[in-house]
Amino acid sequence: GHYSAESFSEPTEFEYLRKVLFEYMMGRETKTMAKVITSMLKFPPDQALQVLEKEDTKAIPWLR
Amino acid sequence: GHYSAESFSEPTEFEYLRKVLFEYMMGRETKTMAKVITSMLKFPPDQALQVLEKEDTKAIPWLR
Amino acid sequence: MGGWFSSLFSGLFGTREMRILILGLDGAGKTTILYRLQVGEVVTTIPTIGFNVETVTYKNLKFQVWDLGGQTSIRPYWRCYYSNTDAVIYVVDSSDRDRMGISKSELVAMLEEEELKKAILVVFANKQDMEQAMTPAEVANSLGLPALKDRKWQIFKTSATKGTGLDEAMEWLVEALKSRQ
Amino acid sequence: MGGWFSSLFSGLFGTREMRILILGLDGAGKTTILYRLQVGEVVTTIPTIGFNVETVTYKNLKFQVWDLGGQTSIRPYWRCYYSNTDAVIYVVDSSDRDRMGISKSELVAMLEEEELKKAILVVFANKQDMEQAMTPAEVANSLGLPALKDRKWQIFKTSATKGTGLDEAMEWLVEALKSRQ
Ligand SMILES: Nc1nc2c(ncn2[C@@H]2O[C@H](COP(=O)(O)OP(=O)(O)OP(=O)(O)O)[C@@H](O)[C@H]2O)c(=O)[nH]1
Ligand SMILES: Nc1nc2c(ncn2[C@@H]2O[C@H](COP(=O)(O)OP(=O)(O)OP(=O)(O)O)[C@@H](O)[C@H]2O)c(=O)[nH]1
Ligand SMILES: [Mg+2]
Ligand SMILES: [Mg+2]
Repeated sequence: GHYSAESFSEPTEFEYLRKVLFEYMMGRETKTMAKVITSMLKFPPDQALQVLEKEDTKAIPWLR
Repeated sequence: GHYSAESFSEPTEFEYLRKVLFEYMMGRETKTMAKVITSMLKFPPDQALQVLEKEDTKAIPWLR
Repeated sequence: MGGWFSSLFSGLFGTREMRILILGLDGAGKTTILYRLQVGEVVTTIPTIGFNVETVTYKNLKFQVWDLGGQTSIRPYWRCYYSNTDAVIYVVDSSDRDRMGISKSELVAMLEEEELKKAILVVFANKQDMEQAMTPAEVANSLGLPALKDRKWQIFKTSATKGTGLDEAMEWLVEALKSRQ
Repeated sequence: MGGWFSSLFSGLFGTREMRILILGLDGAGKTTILYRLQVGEVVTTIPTIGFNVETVTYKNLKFQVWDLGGQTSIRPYWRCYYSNTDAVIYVVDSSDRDRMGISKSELVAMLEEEELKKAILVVFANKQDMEQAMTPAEVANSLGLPALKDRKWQIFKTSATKGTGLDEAMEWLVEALKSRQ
């Protein structure tokens, strides 16, 4: 697989991820948070794209 | 801080988290995924509770 | 909700899909079983890091079947999936004598969870095609099944790759789920 | 959208909040500056692992100000926040001569990003109260500011703890943002 765990040997990154995830899950500035999450966790490009496109549809509630 | 990064020295957990996050972000069975995410990342209990309560309100769109 | 309103509700929206979890140690055969049940074929599997979830229709009943990865490091997260579960299919590699004790501990821990209190338990003593396989009775004893209290359970001998025993087990499960309602 | 429709839109919904990022190496004074701007006081800070975001009102303009943690391992994620940014406040610890080169590289990388092409840049040569502080001109040269092309920028000497220089800098920024529209 194309995972990479090295980054998370660093407590700072772990805490940062948690902070960003919390904001995402509480629905705050989710597009930005989604960018951070997908890059920190090294989502494969197609999955990152899917997630960000999903965010764009969320941003316009009347199109949901 | 009460972070714990040890768990992520394991590639399996890293990949698992990514999978679960992807499903969460795509809006699939988000309550269950939220439980996994908050436990993997060891959210403090109050934050985990906030996130899960938020999920409950999401589940009932007409109350949003 | 109960009575006429409940009937109306299920009449309008169809009966609720049953939620089934397939649990067991890594390599027990969970994913092989899921796709045997769903498409009737043996698929090539890789260790499940995450889960597979599929809708399986059996005797006109619809099941949402979750197959969770069983590796040691991700087993602690099984519990996140327990809510609203109607039945657990617990899969054991009957030839893996060394890890029967670990399999038992995981099963015991699972059954202690409040959210699974009403869940039906079906144990698949899998890989019966292998020479060194323990018999279903031996597996049942190793897992401590006879001592279970307040639990509807049954064990079946299966071979997911040969496709034997699965029908019998599912038939029992369907009846158990129906009679429970 | 432009013309009458745009006016109608901003008339109905109020003017869009400006989005400002405060960036710079760890310990430069970003969080101290954010709260100086917002509440006019020096707050006790801890290293920011994540971000702080506050609404700051200045001269009737509303800003959404993001203060991002500057530690090495989380700096790569600054770029996730660039979209729709109107201005960047880049904070430098003027007494940290050793890391002026790193600060420059981060600045250069940031300014290369497409999403920040139209963003206004204000550099805060911070910690001017310290004896060994470099002058604003020295800081500007170390960061390579004079060589910048196609960028509206300015540098100010500040001391976030003493509260000096911030007003002047913000005033310039407000004017720059207004004249840009
Ligand atoms: N001989 C034999 N092999 C089986 C049987 N069932 C599954 N296997 C094989 O056992 C291996 C593991 O099967 P999986 O279905 O991937 O196991 P799993 O329980 O999903 O494992 P994890 O995803 O790691 O939790 C595969 O090579 C299967 O072909 C069986 O009944 N007999
Ligand atoms: N002497 C002096 N100290 C300052 C000044 N501005 C900030 N500090 C101090 O510098 C230290 C770091 O300030 P912060 O605002 O936390 O730095 P930061 O840029 O937010 O750092 P990170 O969050 O790690 O990116 C604190 O002890 C501040 O009090 C200043 O102008 N002069
Ligand atoms: Mg599997
Ligand atoms: Mg800070």
